[in-house]
Order: sequence, then structure tokens, then C-alpha cells
Amino acid sequence: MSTLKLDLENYKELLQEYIKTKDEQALYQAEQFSKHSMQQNISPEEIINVHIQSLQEIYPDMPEYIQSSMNFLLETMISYGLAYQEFQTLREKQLELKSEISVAANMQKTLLSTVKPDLSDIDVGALSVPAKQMNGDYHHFVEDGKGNLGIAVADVIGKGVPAALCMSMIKYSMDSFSGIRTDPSVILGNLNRVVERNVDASMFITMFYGLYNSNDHTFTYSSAGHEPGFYYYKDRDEFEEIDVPGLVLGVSPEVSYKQYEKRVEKGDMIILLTDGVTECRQGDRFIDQEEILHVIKQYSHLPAQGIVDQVYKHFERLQDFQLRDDFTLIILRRNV
Amino acid sequence: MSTLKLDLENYKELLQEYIKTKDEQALYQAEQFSKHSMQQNISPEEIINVHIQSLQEIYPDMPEYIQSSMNFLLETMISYGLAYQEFQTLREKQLELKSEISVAANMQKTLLSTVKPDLSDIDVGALSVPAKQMNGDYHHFVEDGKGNLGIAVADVIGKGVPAALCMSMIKYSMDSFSGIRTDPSVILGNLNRVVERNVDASMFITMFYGLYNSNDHTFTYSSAGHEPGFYYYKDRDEFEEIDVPGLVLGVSPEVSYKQYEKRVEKGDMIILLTDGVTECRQGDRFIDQEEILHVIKQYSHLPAQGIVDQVYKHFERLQDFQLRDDFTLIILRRNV
Amino acid sequence: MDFQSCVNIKKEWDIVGARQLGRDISRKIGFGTVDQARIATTISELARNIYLYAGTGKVCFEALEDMNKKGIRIVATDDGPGIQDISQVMEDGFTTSGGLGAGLPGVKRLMDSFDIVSTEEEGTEISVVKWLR
Amino acid sequence: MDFQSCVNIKKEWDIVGARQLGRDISRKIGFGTVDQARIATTISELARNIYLYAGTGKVCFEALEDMNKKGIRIVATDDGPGIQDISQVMEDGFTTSGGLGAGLPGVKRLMDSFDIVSTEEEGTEISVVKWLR
Ligand SMILES: [Mn+2]
Ligand SMILES: [Mn+2]
Ligand SMILES: [Mn+2]
Ligand SMILES: [Mn+2]
Repeated sequence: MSTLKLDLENYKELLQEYIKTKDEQALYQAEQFSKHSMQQNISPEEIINVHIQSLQEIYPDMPEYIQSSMNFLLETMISYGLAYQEFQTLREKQLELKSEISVAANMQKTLLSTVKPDLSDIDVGALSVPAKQMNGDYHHFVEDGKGNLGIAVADVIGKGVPAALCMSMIKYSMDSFSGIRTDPSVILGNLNRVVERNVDASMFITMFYGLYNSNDHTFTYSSAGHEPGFYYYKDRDEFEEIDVPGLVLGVSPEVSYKQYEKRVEKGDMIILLTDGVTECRQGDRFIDQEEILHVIKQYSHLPAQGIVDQVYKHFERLQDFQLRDDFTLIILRRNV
Repeated sequence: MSTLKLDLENYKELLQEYIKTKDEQALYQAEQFSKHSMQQNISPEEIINVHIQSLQEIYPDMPEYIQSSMNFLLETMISYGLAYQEFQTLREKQLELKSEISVAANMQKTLLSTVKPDLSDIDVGALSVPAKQMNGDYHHFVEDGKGNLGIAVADVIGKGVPAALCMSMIKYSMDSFSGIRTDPSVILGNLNRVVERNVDASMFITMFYGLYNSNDHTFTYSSAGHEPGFYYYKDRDEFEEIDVPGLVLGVSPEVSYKQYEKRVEKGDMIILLTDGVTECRQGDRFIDQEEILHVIKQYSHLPAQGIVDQVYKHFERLQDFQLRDDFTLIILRRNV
Repeated sequence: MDFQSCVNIKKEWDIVGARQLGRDISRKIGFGTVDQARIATTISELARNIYLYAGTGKVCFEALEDMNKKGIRIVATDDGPGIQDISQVMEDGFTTSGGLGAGLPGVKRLMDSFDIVSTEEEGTEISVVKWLR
Repeated sequence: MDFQSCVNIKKEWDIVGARQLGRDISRKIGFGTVDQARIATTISELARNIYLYAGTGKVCFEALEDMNKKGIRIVATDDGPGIQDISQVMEDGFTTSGGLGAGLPGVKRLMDSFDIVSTEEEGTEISVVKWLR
């Protein structure tokens, strides 16, 4: 079984052999012949043509109606041939577009990269995985050097390129506010104005902003319609939803966000996430809250990053390795 | 010529008619048959199969080798059939991606929209057209209410989604600087720091920033490696390049930009652009500078916006209606 | 233009007439079965466009011959509404001929050269050439 | 599993053997010419994957029959290196079989159901079913 020559002679021989022997090997080679032909951009009507010519050469006396019938068949293949050529053009375009988006996705990674804080008092785990190439979730850590850690988690409605473009807005706006005032309610109020001004009303963003003060171990937070997080009480071994009201960003120009405060005890955990975690689906079944909390508890002996990684792996497998939404999960635990 | 039925019966009749009459009409109908089949997602191997069955029914006594030969042909068509199915999947994906990018392009339009200033002393024309769906050029006007008009023009290396993502950074950064200090050299210096920090070294941005003071009619400007603009002297009826040195944004963290000043006389024009204008190509020929200035002069009796529009139309036609790069052109003329 | 023959397109039946004439001419020039079928498909596309969008028009054929090559030129002319956005109809996936068929990008693929001139309110002229190899 | 027959895949020739057996079984089940050819192509793909990437393995066939339908199950097993990124090989355009052919997405299209289990260092099992219509 040497390399096949892509010519009439070769086709004719294979055809002749098949007609004589009805052998599977000739059919296997016919398959290989057509795959090679496709690689050479040969259209199906040309295969029909080679077939006609081969028949003529093998059977010079074949009935005239066969010849005519084959010409008729050839006519029907021209449109398929065009579709095949369009397919090849489309495949090239698709590759181009894919690599363009992968460049953009890499840029976004650089852009949205945030340094996970390394504080002795609190243990932090964080993971954000996009469903498509570009991420429409955002999370960011800011430290002020005075023991305060700001944590932002946001989710743009939608996925892909538009969401990513929108996300970059949050990133730059956050950058420009930093250092001015760090009250969660103020930050959300400012961002809301930026979003409202810059994107049309159909696009909106949910966001949670929390400020952990490691001096007095208080956690101050506000939410702009964001997916509720969870609070874990170590002493009671119980979870509680962190669900506070607040309008999503970008709907109304002047919104004031309420701010809440919580005292964090040793061993307690704060779990922040986007709806890509809570709305995991297995086939048609939604994963319920209980299951997430169950998995978190199951790995709670690990460091925060370990818990986050294990929860991701668990739900990735459940979803057949195809995320339906961007997935962002952050866990903070008070150590000391 | 009624609607064709997509079945064996129909194919058989057409085939029979063709064999009998060799009529072009039967071939035309064969073509229509195959187009309809394609619309119904029918693969080419199924056409071959219908052909075999038709032949068998019309010619029950046809030679055995014909039957065998057709089975062989059918085998070669399976791969083409798979390609046809992959084509359909790809076409759907492509449509999805296209509409995703068109949503992003619309967002970008909202985002980058800038209000053309309406000043009595100076006449302003501006146009920015992306080569692909998303724009990697940026221009923006800022008025300070004290008679100063800031004009920014920038071009990201590259086109499409990555360039657009990068461009949005310039936009938000500019927003956050506004109102602080408006010296062109300071603005470029600040932006340079943002770009350097946020995007990797392979990506860079050229930018021109000019400040028109309509009180004393001076134009102060700095350039970060941007395509040179032109200055038009009304009295001499001559153009001069506005070419000043300056490193592109994002290469080095600390760059200080020089600032230049020019007195603008009545009727003089300032022409700012991106290399999409100067590097227009007609086939393999580059348009030379002379040609651009010639076209501008030709329409100089029009208001600034009219000149800009006509220059664009001129080069759009020259390029066969397919821009090779994003095209941005701004013209300012002192009226009073 | 010598050796030029035209078929007026008014009804669907005329498409068949144009194909027949185009096939005869290309056979005489020496085109093989596959190319004849491709030329016929081209004619179908061009004539259907006239029939569907312009109402009336014509398809003309010209045998080309110079020192070292032979070919066929097909020119489809109508005085219909014209094509507003040429770059759009030349895009794959934006099919004409009533959603069926390969549209103008297909014609471009089937032929060796392709040219289109369209003026709003005045009509469209599409001229294509295929060379004998 | 009753009625199960296997072909070991060690050399390219075995691909032909597997196709032959698969075709015979599917003919007996009652599949028509087109489906026989599709089943043969499926077997080629699965067996070539074994031959090219795993070295050795086998392709097994099982006639399926319940109250109201008949079909064929084909199971390809190898103890090769396993597939690292399944979602990648299931993507169109990422072809296997040495760049030639339809790859696993093609197999999925040719059959009615498709299942894959792959463990790193332990091998891969691909199981597909086609029903008679
Ligand atoms: Mn989202
Ligand atoms: Mn989400
Ligand atoms: Mn650019
Ligand atoms: Mn450019």
C-alpha cells in the first residue's frame, strides 16, 4: 500500500480491481483516494469525471445510456463542488478569526491579571475561567498597604468579545478610582456612572465589592445586583447567603448603594462567585446550592486555593468539560 | 416548471428524460434538484445512491459492472459528504461569531463616540472608518469651556478585536485624565505609563495630541511616533508636514514628550490622520503624499467636514471599496 | 465584438435557452464535460439573477481566441435597479438567486475572471471569462 | 456481549480486515449501500487512529436488536497513551488520522451515538452505535 497517485490511471486501476474482485481493499483505497483528492482541493464533480473516463477506457462498448446518465450526475455535483470550495475559504477565514480572538484573549489576560494578595492573617484562593476564549467575568484585588484588602467581582451580561470589551471598561475605571476612596458603596456608585455613560442600556454588569480590614477583621461590602456569595461560620459549621439588595450597574445614572459590615471570626470563610458557578448545569439539571456548599465543605481542610481548584474540577467534569458560562470563584479565610 | 419533488421518483424521471432527449432543460432541472437537495442537507453520497437506484429501475438489465462501479464511486463520496456537513456546522458557527463581533463593534461605537466640537472660530471635520468591523483607530475631542479644544488621534498596531480592546484602554484612560492637566506632553506621558503597564511589549500605539487655543490661536502638540499630519498655509497656498519626534506609547515606562507650538492664521488648516489614509494602496501601488494633498486642495472650497468626506470617498473607490487599514482623518480650519 | 450571440432573459424558460447556447458554444471551443457543466451553472446563476431581480436583460457569449489561448466570455446585462452594496453580494454566504445556489461568489469561483459594474437605477453588467486549459 | 466479533489492529492491512468484517455484519443486519459505506468509513477512522497513535488495539462489532429496532455497535479499544484534551480532538478542523480524513467529529456525524473514555497512560475506548432506519 504505497502512496497513491492522484490520477486517472490510479483510479481506473482501483475501479477495475474492485469490479473484478469486489474486494474491501479496493474500497479502502477508494476512500484514501478521495481523502487525498480533498487535500488537493479536488471537487466532487472532478471525481465523477475521472469515474466516467475510467469506465470509458475499461468498457469502450458500455451502453450509451450509461454515458448520458453519468453526464447528468456530473451536473448535479457542480453545486456540491462549489460548496466544497466555499467550505475551504470559510475554514481559512475561521482560522484567521480564531487567531485574532486568541490574540485578544491573551491581551485580556495581561490586562485583567491581578496579583493574589499574600497576607499572613487571611488565606485567599481565586480562580476565573472563561467559557469561551474571552472572559466576561472580572475579579481584582487591591491592597492599600494599611491592612485593607479590596476585592471586586463582576459579571457582564453575555459572553465573548462584547462582554470582554465591556469588562475592560471596569478594569480601567477601577484603576482610575484606586487610591481615592475605597468605600464599597462609593466605588460601586462611581462605576455605575461610568457604565451608564459608556454602554447602552441593554448591556449591564453585576458587581460585588468587598473591603476586608485585617486590623479589626471586619468585612464591608456592597452589591450591584450580583450573584449572592456565602459566609461560612466556623463555630457553627454553617453557611449563610450573603444576599444584599442593589441595582445592577448601568441601568440608572444616579444610584446609591447600601453598605454592610460583618465581623469575621477565626476560621470563618467568605465565598464570592459569579453565576457561572451557581448555574452550572449537568445536562438539563441545574446544580443546586447545596451541592456547591457540599463540595466546598468536602475540601475545607485544604488551603483556600486548593478548595477553589477542587470545586472547579468538580463542576468542570459535571459539565462534560464544556463551561456554559464564565466561572469565577474566590474564597477568603481568616487564619489568625 | 413546478416546484421539484426531492425524491427518487423525480430524479428518475429527470434522468430518463435526459437520456432520451439530451435536453438542456433536464440538466437545468438537475441543477435545481441538487440545489434543493443541498438546502435539505442532503449529502453528495445520497445523490449517488439515488442515481444508482434510478438506473436500476430504468434499466433492470444493466451490466453488473456498472452497479459495482457505482458502489465504488459512492465510497469516494462519503468523505465529501462529511466535508459538506462540517461546512454547514462551520457556517453556523461563523454566523454566530460574526454577530458576536457586530455586537462588540456597536458597543465600541457607543464607547468611542465623540462629539465634534461646534466652535465659531474654527471649522472641524472628522471621520473614522474601520477596515474590519472593529476600529483600531481612535480620535477624541475635549473642550474645557475656556476656549481650548483638545484633539487626540491614535492608532493601535494591528486591526480587529485585539486592536479594539487596546483602543478602549486609551479611551478610559483619557477619560480619567480629563480635567486634570491638558498639556499634550503631559497627556502622552501619562498614557504611555498606562499602556506600558497594561499591555505586553509587542503591542504598541502611536498617538498625536494637539491643543487648540482659540483665544490666541495657537496650536500646541506632541506626538508619540504618530503618522505625520500636515499644516496648510493659506497665504502661501502650501502644505508642510507636521513631523515631530516622539517614542510610540508602551515601549518604555518613563518617556517625556516634547511639546511644540504653532501660530495659526486665518484660513490655515491643520490636517491630522492615521496611516490608513497615507498608506492607501491601489492594487500594488502606494498612494503618494502628493495625491492626498492634491485631493484635499481640490475640495478645499468645502467646509472641513465636506473635505474629509470627499477625501474618504476618493480613496475608498481607489481601493476597490475594501479598506486595508482603519482610516481616520481630521481637518481643522481657522475661520475668523 | 464578433461571434457574439445573445439570449434575452424574460421568463424562467429563457435560462434554459441561455444554458443551451452557452453549452453549444463552449463545446465548439473545446471545453470538456466538467467545464461545460461549470459554464452552464454560471449561466444559470447570471440569468436567474436577471430573471429574479431585474425582470429583463440578456446574456451574451463571445468566443475568445488569441495567439496562444482560447476561451469564452459571458456578459450578463440588465437595466434593473442595480446592486446597492457590491461588496456585500460578493461575500460568501450572502446568496442571491432566491436563497438557492452559489450566488456571485460562486460564479467568481467557477470562472477565471470576473468583473461587475452596477449603477443605481441604471442596471448591472457582469462580465466573466473562462479560458480553455 | 453476544454476537461480538473483534479484529486486532496491528498493521495497516488490519484496517481493511476490520472494514470487511464490519461491512459483512452491517449488510446482514440490513443496512443499505450508503450506510454500509458510512460504517466502513467510521471503521477506517477508528482503526487508523489505533494504528497511527496507539500502535495496537482492536475494533469489535456487536449486532444490536431490541423489540423495535436493529443496529450495530462498534467499539475501538487501545492501550495507547490516551487522549490528553478530549474537547480539542472533538473540535472540527482538528483532524486526526495523520491530517487526512474526518477525525472523531466525522465519526460522530456518521453514527447515531458516540461515546469516548480516555485515561492517560491507559488508553482509549470509543464506542459508537448506528441504528437501522
Ligand atoms: Mn457574563
Ligand atoms: Mn455569568
Ligand atoms: Mn491600527
Ligand atoms: Mn493604521
